Amino acid sequence: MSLRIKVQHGFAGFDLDVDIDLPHGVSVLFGPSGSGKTTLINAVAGLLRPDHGRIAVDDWVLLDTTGRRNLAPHRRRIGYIFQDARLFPHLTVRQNLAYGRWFAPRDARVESMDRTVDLLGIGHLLARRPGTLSGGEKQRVAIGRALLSGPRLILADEPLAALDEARKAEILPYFERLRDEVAVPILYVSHASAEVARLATTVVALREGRVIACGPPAQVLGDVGVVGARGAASLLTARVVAHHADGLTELATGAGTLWLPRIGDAAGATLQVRIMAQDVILSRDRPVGLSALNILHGTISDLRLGDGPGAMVTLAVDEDRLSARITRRSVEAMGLAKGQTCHAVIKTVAVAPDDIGTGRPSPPSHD
Amino acid sequence: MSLRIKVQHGFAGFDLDVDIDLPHGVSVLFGPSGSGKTTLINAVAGLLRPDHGRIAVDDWVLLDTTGRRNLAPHRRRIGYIFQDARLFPHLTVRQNLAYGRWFAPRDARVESMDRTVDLLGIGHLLARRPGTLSGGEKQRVAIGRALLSGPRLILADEPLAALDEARKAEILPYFERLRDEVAVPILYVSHASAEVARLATTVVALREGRVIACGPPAQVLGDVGVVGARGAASLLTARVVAHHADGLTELATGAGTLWLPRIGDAAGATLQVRIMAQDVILSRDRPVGLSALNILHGTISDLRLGDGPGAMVTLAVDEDRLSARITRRSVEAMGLAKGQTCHAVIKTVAVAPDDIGTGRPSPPSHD
Amino acid sequence: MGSDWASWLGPAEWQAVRLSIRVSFWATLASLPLGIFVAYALARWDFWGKQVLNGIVHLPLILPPVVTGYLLLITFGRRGPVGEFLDAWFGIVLSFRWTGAAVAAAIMAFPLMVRAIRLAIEAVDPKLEAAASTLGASRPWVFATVTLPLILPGIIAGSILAFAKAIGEFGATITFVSNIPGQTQTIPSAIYAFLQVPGGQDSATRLVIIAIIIAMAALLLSEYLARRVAKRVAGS
Amino acid sequence: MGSDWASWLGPAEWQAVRLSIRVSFWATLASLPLGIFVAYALARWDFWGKQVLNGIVHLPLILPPVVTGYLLLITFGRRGPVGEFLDAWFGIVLSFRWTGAAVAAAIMAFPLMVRAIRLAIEAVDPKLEAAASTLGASRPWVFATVTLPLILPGIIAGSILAFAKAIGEFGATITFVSNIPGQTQTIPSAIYAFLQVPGGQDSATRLVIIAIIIAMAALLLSEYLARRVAKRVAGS
Amino acid sequence: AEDLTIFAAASLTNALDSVAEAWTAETGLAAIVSYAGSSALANQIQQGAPADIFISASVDWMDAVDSSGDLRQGTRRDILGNTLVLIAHGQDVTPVTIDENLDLAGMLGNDRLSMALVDAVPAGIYGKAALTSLGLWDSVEPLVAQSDNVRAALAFVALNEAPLGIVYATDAAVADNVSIIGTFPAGSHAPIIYPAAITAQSDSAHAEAFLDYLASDTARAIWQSYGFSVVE
Ligand SMILES: Nc1ncnc2c1ncn2[C@@H]1O[C@H](COP(=O)(O)OP(=O)(O)OP(=O)(O)O)[C@@H](O)[C@H]1O
Ligand SMILES: Nc1ncnc2c1ncn2[C@@H]1O[C@H](COP(=O)(O)OP(=O)(O)OP(=O)(O)O)[C@@H](O)[C@H]1O
Ligand SMILES: [Mg+2]
Ligand SMILES: [Mg+2]
Repeated sequence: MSLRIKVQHGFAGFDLDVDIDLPHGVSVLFGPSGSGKTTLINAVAGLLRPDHGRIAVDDWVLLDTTGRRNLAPHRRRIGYIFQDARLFPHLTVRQNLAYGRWFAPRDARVESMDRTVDLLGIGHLLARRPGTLSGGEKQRVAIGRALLSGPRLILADEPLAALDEARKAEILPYFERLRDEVAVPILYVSHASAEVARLATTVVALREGRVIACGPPAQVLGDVGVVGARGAASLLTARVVAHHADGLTELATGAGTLWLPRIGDAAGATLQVRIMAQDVILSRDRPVGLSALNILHGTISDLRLGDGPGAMVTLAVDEDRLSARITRRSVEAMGLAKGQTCHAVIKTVAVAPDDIGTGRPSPPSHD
Repeated sequence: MSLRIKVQHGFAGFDLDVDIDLPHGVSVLFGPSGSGKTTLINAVAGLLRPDHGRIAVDDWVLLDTTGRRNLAPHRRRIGYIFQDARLFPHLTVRQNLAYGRWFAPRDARVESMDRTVDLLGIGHLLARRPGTLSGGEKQRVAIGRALLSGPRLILADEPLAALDEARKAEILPYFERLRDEVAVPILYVSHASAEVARLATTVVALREGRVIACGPPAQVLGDVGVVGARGAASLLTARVVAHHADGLTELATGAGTLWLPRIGDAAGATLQVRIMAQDVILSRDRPVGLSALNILHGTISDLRLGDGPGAMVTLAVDEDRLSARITRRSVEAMGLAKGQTCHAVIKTVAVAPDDIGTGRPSPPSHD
Repeated sequence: MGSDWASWLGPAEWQAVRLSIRVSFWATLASLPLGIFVAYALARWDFWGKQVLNGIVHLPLILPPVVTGYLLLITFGRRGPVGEFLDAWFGIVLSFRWTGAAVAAAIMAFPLMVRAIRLAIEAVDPKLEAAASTLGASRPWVFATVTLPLILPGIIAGSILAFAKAIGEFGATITFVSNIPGQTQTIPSAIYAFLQVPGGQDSATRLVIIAIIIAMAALLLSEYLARRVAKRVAGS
Repeated sequence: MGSDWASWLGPAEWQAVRLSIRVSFWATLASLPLGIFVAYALARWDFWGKQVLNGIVHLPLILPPVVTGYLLLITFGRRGPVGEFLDAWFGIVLSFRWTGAAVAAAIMAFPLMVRAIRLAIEAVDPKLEAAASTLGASRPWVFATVTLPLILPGIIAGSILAFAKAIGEFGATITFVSNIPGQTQTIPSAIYAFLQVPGGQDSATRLVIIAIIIAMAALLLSEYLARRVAKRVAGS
Repeated sequence: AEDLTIFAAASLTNALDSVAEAWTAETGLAAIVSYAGSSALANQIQQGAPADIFISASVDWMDAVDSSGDLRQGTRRDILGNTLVLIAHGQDVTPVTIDENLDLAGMLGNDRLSMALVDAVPAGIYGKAALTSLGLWDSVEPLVAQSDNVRAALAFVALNEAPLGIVYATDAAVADNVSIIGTFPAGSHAPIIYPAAITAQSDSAHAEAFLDYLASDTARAIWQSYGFSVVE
């Protein structure tokens, strides 16, 4: 029980009504445009006083409308990365970055300026003022500014939306590090399901101001109603066995060996690997001669036919579930049914670095 | 030869030097944050007067610094979707949308307001002012405003970045329609390679103010140096054969039959289907019993080993190329070599609606 | 107005009140277009002699009102170069007329009006104007449809400053058009006259109160309008 | 100043020039903190009596200067309630001192200063202030580090208006602190005295030119400062 | 205090400056003069202004200061007199006799008669009284343009905005483009008197001496050279 948010707020034509209890780690807010993500985050930041509500980080109550408590934003020690960067136009990039540090208490753990600047690739911008920065440059400075303020809680509203894939891939691990090493709770808005899967300890799906799902990503992301069939994915627990000379890493899962492009973790580490349901091919017999290296096996625990041409087949592999999205035609042709054993073919390269989460904390409890 | 842009411009610490000739259709600008995309688009819009340059749409010269011609922005008849929505705060959403129409010449082809509003899902916002719209709502209104001005040239700077996948999927076909039916040239900035692949007639890759690649998407997107290995994709030409009762569409390609989830085009239509290199599994023998329905065959025309564990294998299928990204280990285990014939396994569901472009105009020439 | 009210002031005083309102209203309204134009030029254009224009606009603030009034007199008076021209060509006579009082008030209030509007123009984001131009609006249209609505609060502020100043203006007015009851005797002239005689304070006080009431009403109206405009922009 | 220059004006006139500069400078500087505070309150807070405060701020504009001067005289004069109090408790005497002239000028210029600063404050995006508060800045810090730098152009504009007005102020000053050479005789009072007698025009003209030069210098300085500030914010 | 501060009606500027200069030359003592409207000065003295001597252009304001107890008893005296004249624009003018038969309204036609404020400023008050006693007031009243001081009234005539004006002889004497075309008979208005007095709060040792000096031969010569008459 760590970040507890209970908020009711009405705008003309829009009602937000949320009551969630988020464990430590990264909670990703997920939902269509206008579903209330920014509104919710603003309430946590103290920039919006909701009609009713209570917001607390552990025992530290930020807001309680019944108890008349409403901590001013500057006492909440948050690092808020705004959807619209909101840099200070009269300060240089360097001064923008240093702004939060001025006000951080002496004992706050503040990131190193140099490292952050390096990571964000904004070293050459330090002397400039924000007026002429490009869209992505602004966003990167905004990320740096929030992270460098030594926050006790990070609010990130689509921080990476304006960035290219390569830059995203560089910055994402940083959030992971904050989550794992620094243990700062993070509330993160994202539209990108890769980001969600990679970072999230908990996923909160919003629609029209209500929570339609809240729980660990394996559960929420497997929910076709939430993410859509194309977004469905499973998370497999895997242990690093060895790194091989040809650049592949061998992992052991309950369903067999998994070969992935080299990953950073040392042998013995336990990981969560996200596998998109649409990347899995099924076969009754063990296929041979394929370029795909990973052939896992399991028992069909669930089989759901969609309205369209698709079907979702879930295999129980050890403790985990592995979903495959295939056509109904294949289900019929292969005669698949619950309880059968089956092989799952997964390409090594289908698993992107994004999809491997490191040292995820103990699975969150869902309230 | 349609949109010709030759621009040189220097900011302190940044030089833009571009000379490209873009055929009709959608030209996608692609490149990391700060590479000069917005700067280039501003020059086309007339909001930035470059140090040197010439910009012309067919014979219509917008700018010629040697000839001292510099058409004022309001005479350029552009629909510019800004990276930062730039809605008029004092006008309602409806008035914002109608703004451009006021100034459109009588003979301009202007989209229907109702249809556009429906498509963008902003009907319930019409009476509001932009001040309190959410990030994605603003962006959608900005798209509508530009499209409704009856432009002869559309400039779109990351128009969909703030939107969720579902909304993106709804709006993308609209740009396609503009490209194909209305035949408005479109200059489109995007970081998302799915968008690029889907929309682009031509892809221009920028880096640090220079063009590092410019050409048809099949060529630029297959270039690992430009898109990175994970972004590599091929485009297959396919003809719709029939729609089947189980929700699948049968297409004929030079390499065999392709089964995809139902698509909208009528039998006989010719399409371009994007297939991500990482979604392709190779097999020397024709595999059986797999859930994957599509098994194409071709001859290995190129085989490149990467620095890491990966390799890129390209098959010649009929006129097209089909790339597969597999591990070096598999290349060795399967003993693949140039000139061999090979089977390619592609899951039906791996091809998203995004990946199917309709009625792409004749392939662009690269200058 | 009830008869009690009306009789609280003598008829000559009522005349001064009516005249003051008329003079201040027209002084404000008539100088507004030029005020907006000059403010725009100073805020957005770079031209030769800009600082000279800026200086001239501020002159009435710097000079003692008597001097401004005197300069007006020798320029716009019947025998002054401009005055003669206006009379000969347009039949416009300013001297000893309420129109002259309005001109004097407008000129005295001009720097205040221009500065307020200029500040507002400088606060408008040029990116919005650029957006309007890409949508096909020419410069004048951009101004009319984007800049002007966005600077409305500044225009309101400038107008109320000008109106208040015009209500209080005295030195330049009396020097330029003297004090003719019913023609050019505004509230401040009347107040001044009362203060010049021993024991005139009471009558002066009555007029002071009237002046305050008029200006406060204008002020409240302006605040109300500005608030409405601001609310519209903020969204509501 | 060369001796030619110095002799162009008599010693009494030089005295008036020096005094005017001193009075205007201090009038502007000393009223700035209160001006910023009042402008902020009017722009951002809602409180009981806000419109009353707003009205009081505008009073000096609405009233004929003579009236303002008279009110100052009976309030802050040596026998006035406030004047007596200030004298008894703090030893501050305003009446018939240059400090009194500065107070009169400051009060006359106050509405102009407040309005300029208020417009600037209203143009500051509250979202930036909110961003600063999330970064740990308390209200006063937000004001000092975000609002204040962003309204600098407005503060400069307000100050130059106030300074120019103070240079030209006459009616209230002469009524409040009289026209004592070396003590309270500012440039406009001196001009007034010269204009009262035949043959005084030449000396008056000289002083008018001096007043214009001083105000223009201040104006140019303010434009330069404002431009620098604006450039910094625009970037590069 | 050594310094002497004199509050004097603005119309005395120059003349009083010359007198003060002469006094300083003779005695070596400084005299500072503050010129403003009599009403402002009177108010200021009533509010404790540091004036030693008050010279008013109006008997009424001196009375006001007297009755509020701000004058030193027994020091008040009338020192100067002035005459009221009718002036016209230009040099080339025909003199008129000012009496009941003067067709002033006819001379004006549609133009204006420039005067100081007829209910507030002394020159205007005297002028109105004179016109009234001559029976001319009713006919010219609608044509009167009033100024807040005599100099401004003079300026209108000098610039030919108004063809005729009523001002003090002292003002008319020196102005360009203006000629005196008649003098108002002494009996048509109350005598124009500049009273002077020492204020109650004065602690100057030289105030009495200066007041006396105002009537000295040197001072008389100066006054007369500026067109004032000296009260015997
Ligand atoms: N007015 C300016 N002065 C100085 N440098 C500028 C100016 N405008 C842009 N730049 C710089 O030029 C480079 C290109 O900017 P541009 O906005 O075109 O990038 P972009 O490709 O659109 O990036 P993004 O994807 O982040 O929006 C950036 O490094 C930016 O900082
Ligand atoms: N002050 C307000 N007044 C009225 N409606 C508002 C206000 N603020 C937000 N809304 C509405 O509330 C809804 C939720 O807004 P919010 O900004 O939280 O959306 P969001 O989930 O962040 O969307 P996006 O992904 O587009 O940023 C939107 O429909 C928005 O228009
Ligand atoms: Mg949002
Ligand atoms: Mg950009």
